[in-house]
Amino acid sequence: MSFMPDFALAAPEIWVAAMICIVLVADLFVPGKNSATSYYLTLLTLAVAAWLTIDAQWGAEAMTFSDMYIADSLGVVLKVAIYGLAALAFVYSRDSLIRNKLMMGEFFVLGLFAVLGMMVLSSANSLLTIYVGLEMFSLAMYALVAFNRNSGTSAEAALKYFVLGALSSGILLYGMSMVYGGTGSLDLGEIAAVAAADGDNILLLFGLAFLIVGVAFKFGAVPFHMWIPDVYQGAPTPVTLYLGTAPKVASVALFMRLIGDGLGAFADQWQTMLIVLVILSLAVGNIAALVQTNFKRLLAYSTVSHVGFILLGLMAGTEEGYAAGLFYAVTYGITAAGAFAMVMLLQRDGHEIGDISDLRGLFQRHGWSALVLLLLMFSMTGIPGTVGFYAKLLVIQAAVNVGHIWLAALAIVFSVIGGFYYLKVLKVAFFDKPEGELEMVAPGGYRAVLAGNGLAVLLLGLFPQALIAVCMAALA
Amino acid sequence: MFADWPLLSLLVWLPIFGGLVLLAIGDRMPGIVRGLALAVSVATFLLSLPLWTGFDRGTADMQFVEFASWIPAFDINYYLGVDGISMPLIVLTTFSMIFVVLAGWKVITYKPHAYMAAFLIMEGIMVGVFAAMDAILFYVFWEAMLVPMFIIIGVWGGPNRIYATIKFFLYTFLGSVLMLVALVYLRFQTGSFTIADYYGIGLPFEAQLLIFIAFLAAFAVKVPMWPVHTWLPDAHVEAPTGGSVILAAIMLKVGAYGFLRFSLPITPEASLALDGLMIALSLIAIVYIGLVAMVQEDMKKLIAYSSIAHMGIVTLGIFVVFTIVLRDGPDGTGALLAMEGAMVQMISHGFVSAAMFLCVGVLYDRMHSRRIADYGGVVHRMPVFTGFLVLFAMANAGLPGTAGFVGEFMVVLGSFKANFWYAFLAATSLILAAAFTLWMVKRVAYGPVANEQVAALEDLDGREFFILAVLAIATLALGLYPAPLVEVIEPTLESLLESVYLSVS
Amino acid sequence: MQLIIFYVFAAVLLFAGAMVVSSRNPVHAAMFLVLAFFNGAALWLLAEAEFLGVALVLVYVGAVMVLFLFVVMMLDINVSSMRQGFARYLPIGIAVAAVMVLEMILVLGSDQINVVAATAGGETAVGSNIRAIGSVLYTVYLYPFELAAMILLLAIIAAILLTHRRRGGTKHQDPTAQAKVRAEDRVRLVQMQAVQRRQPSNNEAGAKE
Amino acid sequence: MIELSHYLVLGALLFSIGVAGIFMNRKNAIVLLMSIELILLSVNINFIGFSHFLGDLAGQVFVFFVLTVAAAEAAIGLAILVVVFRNRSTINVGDLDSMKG
Amino acid sequence: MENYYIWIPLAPLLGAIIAGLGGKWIGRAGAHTVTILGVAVSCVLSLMTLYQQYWGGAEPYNGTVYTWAVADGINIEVGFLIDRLTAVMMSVVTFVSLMVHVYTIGYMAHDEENWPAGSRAGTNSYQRFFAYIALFTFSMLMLVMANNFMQLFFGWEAVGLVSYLLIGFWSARPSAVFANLKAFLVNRVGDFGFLLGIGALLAFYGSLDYLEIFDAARAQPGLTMEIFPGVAWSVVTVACILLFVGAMGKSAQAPLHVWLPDSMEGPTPISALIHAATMVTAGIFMVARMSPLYEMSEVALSVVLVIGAITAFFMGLIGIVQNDIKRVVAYSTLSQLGYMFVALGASAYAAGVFHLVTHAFFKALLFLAAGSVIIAMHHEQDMRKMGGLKKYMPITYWTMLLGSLALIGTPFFSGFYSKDAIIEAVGASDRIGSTFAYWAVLLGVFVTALYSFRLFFLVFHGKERMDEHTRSHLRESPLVVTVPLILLAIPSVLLGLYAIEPMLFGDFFADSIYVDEANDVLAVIGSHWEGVLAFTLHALATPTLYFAAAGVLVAWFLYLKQPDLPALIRQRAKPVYKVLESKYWWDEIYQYGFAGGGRALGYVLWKLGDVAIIDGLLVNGTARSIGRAAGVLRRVQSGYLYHYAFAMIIGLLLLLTFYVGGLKGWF
Repeated sequence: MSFMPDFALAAPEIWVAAMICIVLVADLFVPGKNSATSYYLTLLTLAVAAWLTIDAQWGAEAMTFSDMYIADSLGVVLKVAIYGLAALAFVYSRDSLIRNKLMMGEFFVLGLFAVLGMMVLSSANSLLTIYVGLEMFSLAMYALVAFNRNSGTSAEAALKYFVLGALSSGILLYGMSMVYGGTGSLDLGEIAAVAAADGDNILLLFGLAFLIVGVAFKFGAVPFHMWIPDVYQGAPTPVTLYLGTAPKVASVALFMRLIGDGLGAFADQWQTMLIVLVILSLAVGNIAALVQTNFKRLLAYSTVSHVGFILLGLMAGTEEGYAAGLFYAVTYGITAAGAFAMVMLLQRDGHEIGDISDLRGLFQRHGWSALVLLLLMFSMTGIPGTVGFYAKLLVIQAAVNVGHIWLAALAIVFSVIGGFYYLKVLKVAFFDKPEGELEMVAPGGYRAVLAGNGLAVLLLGLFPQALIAVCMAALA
Repeated sequence: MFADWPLLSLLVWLPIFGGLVLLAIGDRMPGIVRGLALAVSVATFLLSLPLWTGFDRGTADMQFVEFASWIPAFDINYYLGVDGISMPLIVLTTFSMIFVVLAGWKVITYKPHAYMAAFLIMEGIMVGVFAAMDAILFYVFWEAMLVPMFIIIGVWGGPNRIYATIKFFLYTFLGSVLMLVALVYLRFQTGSFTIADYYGIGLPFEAQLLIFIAFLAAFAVKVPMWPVHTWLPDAHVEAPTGGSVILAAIMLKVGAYGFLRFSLPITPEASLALDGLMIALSLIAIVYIGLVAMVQEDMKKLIAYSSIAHMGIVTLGIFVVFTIVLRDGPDGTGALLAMEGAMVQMISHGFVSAAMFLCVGVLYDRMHSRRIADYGGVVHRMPVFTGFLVLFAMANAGLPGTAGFVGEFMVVLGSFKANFWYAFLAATSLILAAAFTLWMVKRVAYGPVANEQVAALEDLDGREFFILAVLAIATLALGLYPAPLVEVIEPTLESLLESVYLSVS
Repeated sequence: MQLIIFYVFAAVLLFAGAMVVSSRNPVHAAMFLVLAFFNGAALWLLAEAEFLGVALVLVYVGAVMVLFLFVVMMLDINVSSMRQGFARYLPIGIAVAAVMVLEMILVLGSDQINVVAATAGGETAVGSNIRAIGSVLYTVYLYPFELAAMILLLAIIAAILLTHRRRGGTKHQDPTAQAKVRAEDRVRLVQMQAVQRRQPSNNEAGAKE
Repeated sequence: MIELSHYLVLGALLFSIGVAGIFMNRKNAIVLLMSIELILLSVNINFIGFSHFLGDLAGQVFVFFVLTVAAAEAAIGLAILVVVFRNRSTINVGDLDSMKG
Repeated sequence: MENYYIWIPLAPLLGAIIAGLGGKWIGRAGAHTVTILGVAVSCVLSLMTLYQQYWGGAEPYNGTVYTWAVADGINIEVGFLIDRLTAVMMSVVTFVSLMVHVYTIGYMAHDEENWPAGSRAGTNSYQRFFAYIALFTFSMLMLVMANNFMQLFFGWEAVGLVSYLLIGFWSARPSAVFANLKAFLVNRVGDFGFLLGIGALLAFYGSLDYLEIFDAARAQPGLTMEIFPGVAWSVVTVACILLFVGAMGKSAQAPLHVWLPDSMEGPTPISALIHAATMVTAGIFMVARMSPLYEMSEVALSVVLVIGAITAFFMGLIGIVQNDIKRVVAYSTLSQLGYMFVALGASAYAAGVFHLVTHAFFKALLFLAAGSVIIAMHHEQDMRKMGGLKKYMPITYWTMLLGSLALIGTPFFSGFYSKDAIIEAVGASDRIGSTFAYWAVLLGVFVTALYSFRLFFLVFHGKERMDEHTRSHLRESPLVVTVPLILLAIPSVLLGLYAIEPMLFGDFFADSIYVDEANDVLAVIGSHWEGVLAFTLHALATPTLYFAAAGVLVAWFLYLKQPDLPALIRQRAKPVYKVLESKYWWDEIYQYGFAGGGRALGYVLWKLGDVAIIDGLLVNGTARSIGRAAGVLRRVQSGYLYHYAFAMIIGLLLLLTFYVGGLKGWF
């Protein structure tokens, strides 16, 4: 019995782990303004990781590290999406960090830690790796939320996030212990085998409820969403941007590995649980968003409602549903990144955009960015022509195909309510008269990225085939 | 020479592309922007003419078909084509757009490039709605329509525009999302997103009923049918003239078009089961809304209400057919007549209501008021304008010889076949439409000059004269010789009726 | 006999746990937590998890709890102002907790659970517990082990990042900066003209350096 | 004879105490961290219990990792607490409500 | 040969288009020249058609001009049905129209005085007026020449449109623009019925073509329909009554008569042309045209008869108390139209049409003469301010006298023959309601004579009651006014004498009017026919003539002999007078009942239905409740960590309960 693992298969993780150390050291010893070295090294890390991932793992179906690590297409899609969204987050963050004198190499180090955690999660094939990956990602995020040490709200948000996160980890762990007890194994493949063979396994079923809570918390599904608004609002905007995008994909990864792969045989049970979460998320997310005045908080609640949609797709429990959820998470990440980036793009009277009303007069002052905002908001609403529409379409289709027509209809009605607050944002940006100073503080490169982001939302909305095909191939 | 051109694609993408170019130009050169917008709209209109001339009037099949794979993962295709129902509506769209551009020529000074771009993009989208043969493609265009309109009303609208535009958006959005669920369900049942594949699949009755209701939610709001009509008066009142024209001339038609394209052929049994409800709603629209229109104090609101009432005639014409075909079979006269009447009414309403809104726009540009009470004796200052106004008012009241008469006549005659009372209530439109339209004309145009502002009015300039004159010619031409139009739509509706009959009998 | 020992330790453990969450003074709470850990370790020994029992005491009581106490002491907390409004929500809180306990015990206390035990093999008998763990930790569990190392690194970085503050008033040397210094930075050659003329340009601006 | 369910019920009780400690605590935030430690302890008891009765080592290894991670978690948690205290001069949970709605 | 038919309507249309659109460029003379030319061409061709149809022995023509549309297998065409009935109507229409055109040159010569200063609408009003009346001629011709219902309805509404435009011609006058709206709307009520009638015919006979419908109706005489469930009604009856509703609107029969007196707000040539001679007779024409259908329905004919009789008598009564010269003539028109319908109702279609023709001439004459007076009086229309005009306006005086004599039915005048024939026919009819109708028309004769000569005496005889300024300018109207008067006076006097025999008792209408054997009252009268003279002498033995003579005498006594008496009577018979003066309160009923009621209802539906219930309760209400829910959620998100944790635990508990409950079978 040889324990020599196939390291080449896990090259992306090894590369990122190594690069974390290098960035850490480089930040200390390589001179340069505003941690430029760390910044570019980080982007390089992600780019190379993407290449490594695709090269080594696309189409593969292999396991290593005593079957604790699985390399497959799903993992590739998840990871590449995570790299992309993380890279987007870093690119958007840089300028804001510099402006707010927060630019430190640790930001990128912690960011890469989170990426590594999410990667581990994406390739996990054991309860243990899931737990370790999840914790690595969570701990990094806790630290990032508290990144602005001089901000009380930031610290408060971090504390809330931390305590609730730790609670949810505890609950998840409790569930894992039950699953372990029920199957006698930590290996997801074996768990799946036991689950398939023993449909009445009480411990397994009992643990399931706890696992769902843990997963739901990471997603931010109601009623495990309470941290989301406060954390989104309190965290520094670059962190919010990061937190609001890639982790959604990671959550899908968590779900896919733990629930989808591991406990797919209990789909009947967890479907019902998820339906409850879906309905609550859609209702609470959309309705609570209506009365928000803070833009980031509004996006937070909107996230909750989108989580409802992602879970709706996953709830279907079919390949199609998983693909829909994955597609939704990825495209939502792209859209949300742009939306948060708007916050960092603009300043009113010398302050970062806080309230929605700070956007007034945007169309008149900065027409193109208003158009980008329009695309982003309509994408979130799910208006055709933007990618958000296909995300919803796929999810709805998955739900309908497993017979949950009413749930699909309900979801879509709630999305109309959701439309109202997106429109409110657009109303302020387009129709209200400008007052005071609304200036665009971000440099040209930033604007170009943001414009590209908006364009991506549009182009993916017109030609979604490639991305859909990739998502479907990942699940095939 | 046009035979092998991808005409429909051109009609969709030329204006959209033009709009994007306008956006790129920005607001530095308003003159060029306007000229370009006009050029694009005229070019689009000219390109739509081969649709009419090259249309094979002998068949109900789709023509000018274009097909390309779009999202093969879900069999969603870029699939365009026209038949007798959609072709006239497309031509109407491209035709109307010229006037929209002209109507906004002078009065729009705030970001004219964006204004024109929004309308051009809108045009492409609307053509897409009518030409789409793939359900998702249709839905994409259908919803995308909201976006430019939202901006148009919200940015260039009147003082209460925000309430109006958000109401408009949410109302119609709520209506149409349910349609999406229905479409997805249909895909689930048939494995295809091609609309034609949904025809005659014999769904169980309960499923049909739900699908019908989902479609109804979408189409009834757009039409709009009572009681989901209240967005329209608000939207119309606040929209700039061009917006009102497009709303009235085209956007209301997509609802009725949807009934013909989706509800009837896909869910014939449910349509049959609920036709009583639909007829009742249509008749309520005619009578109730007619009465409400009478007491409006705002010209645009009045015309908006009148649009609702007129669309009631359209929906009546569509849904009255079941009673007839069930009793007399598909060859029984009256059913096709009513349906054709509905179709003709759509086109004629496109001319007439557009013209009415343009007339109000002419006055509004001068006086900045839409209140009827602010006017009086306009004829003494603007006799030429008043001439047009009276003509269009008469057309709105359904005077024979004008476009407004044809469809109404056919629908009333057809519905008599179904039931005396349908025709009776529908025919009250004759009285009510005359009452509210002419009463408005009386208060606005006639009597002594009401005040100083009216006394300072100037008659039409060349641009306005041109717009109204062309519409007047169109109105009269359709009224005096509707045969070409009827010829185009008849085969399609005939085959539709045939299939509906086969499903319900 | 074992059962009695189990019950004793379990009882103390639960009592300690309850005291942790309910005691007014955080120092007391920490102490009760230590007690709880000791009892937990004892129970683990009962279950033949010797290594972990020892590790729990060493790692937790030795390191983590000290850290807790350190922070408790460091943060000067006004104990008396706490605990307001506690009683108001107590009943509902207890009710919820009770329901949860009830449900969990309904499942876990049932007989069916023991079925799992019946299927168990006897692998732990081979060698000592420490040896067994040691033999798999670097082989089978290499991957999570390395990741755990990364997590610890992460914790270090994060903790330092968050708590370490550069004080404004402190004086310190920067050896790197000292080593990199060049002559041009330190010595400025000033050209003086023979005849002075008022010329408020570059030179004056430069002189402020 | 100690049975599996003994461990499990003990774990359940301890878990509940820990959870209750979090949602009923309106005072010192540091106790929240301690409650979390209790929860983790309860999970560990479960694992050990299962490991013992299954005769499988994996559960113990899992506990090993939980302990490791919990230590890291405690470190970060305390660090955050310190930051909170520096900014707000309090770690009273009831005072930390600057964001709501 | 038929090729020229198209030019009959087209010539006036071209004139109208040129004068209407090019009025600014061709000027006044150009406008009236071109329109008169058009109508003249039309008139000549119409007379030619009449000649060919009657004397030339031409076959009736039924042909298509163009196909309007083919929908659902129904051919909807624009086409002409030209037979003797049509030819007569065409001739009358074009002739009167021609006279009115000529007369208008004089009447509208100083039209600019009727417009407020600076009104641009007044600048080309002269040309526009000519365009309108030419357009009217076109519309009326389209109406009478139609061979199908679509075209009939087109003409039907088109004349309504022109009437609307012309009544409100002086658009600065609030009364005028009120009257034209009223006229249009009341007509629309009629058209509403008319359209439904067409619908009934199409629905059951599958065609819009006259002859096809007649054939189909004859083929299935017993066809029934259910309007109310369980009650089978004859289709023909329903259709005929509905069509008659249209006729009531257009021909101003009670209770849809209210618009006609008000229409006198229009310039007088319009009153003569549209509201006396032609448009208002469209209803009569239509019923005559549809005689094959009406003959199949006793009920419908009875309705026609009774309505006509009511109008004939009661509208005449109102005429007695009117002081506006044109309104008196207008009420007289109403009454005479009632006579015509009585004739139709009695199946004496020919008599109705005959009266139509004679009435067209003498009523146009009366209106134009009245207009002549009005010109002389500087647009003063109140008869109480006239008197003794005889010596100033001899031609007007004499022509008016001839017209009045024709109207009251003086022997040897045309009105005598047509009216007497009607009275005789009703007397001979045994249709339900005929007795009532007989007495109504008989008494109507007295009433007619009374108001006609009241007008005559008040205007031309007695004291001169106008002010000095007006008196000083009184003079006879110019030739363009008086020549048409004279030309119209000729047929007013002579036509009856020559036409009664062929029209009523000969085969003049041949196949164009169908009368069932059993209903043919004219044939009954005709069986005693021994020539015009004998007919005239026979009249001496009937009460009719004496009623008319009595009317004239009473008028003479009251208004010339004892001019103070009317005031006394007015005081004594105050209630009766009040009823008449208020015109039976029909206007009020419509204005406050229907129009006001409709508006009130509309207002309620708007404010309560749309604004309060749909928008307020449903739309905004939903939004509000969602907003309220959002408020609740907002409070739940309290900011407190323990609440958040509590929510999570509740969530966990929920899922747990769900699971444990499932396990233990709680649900």
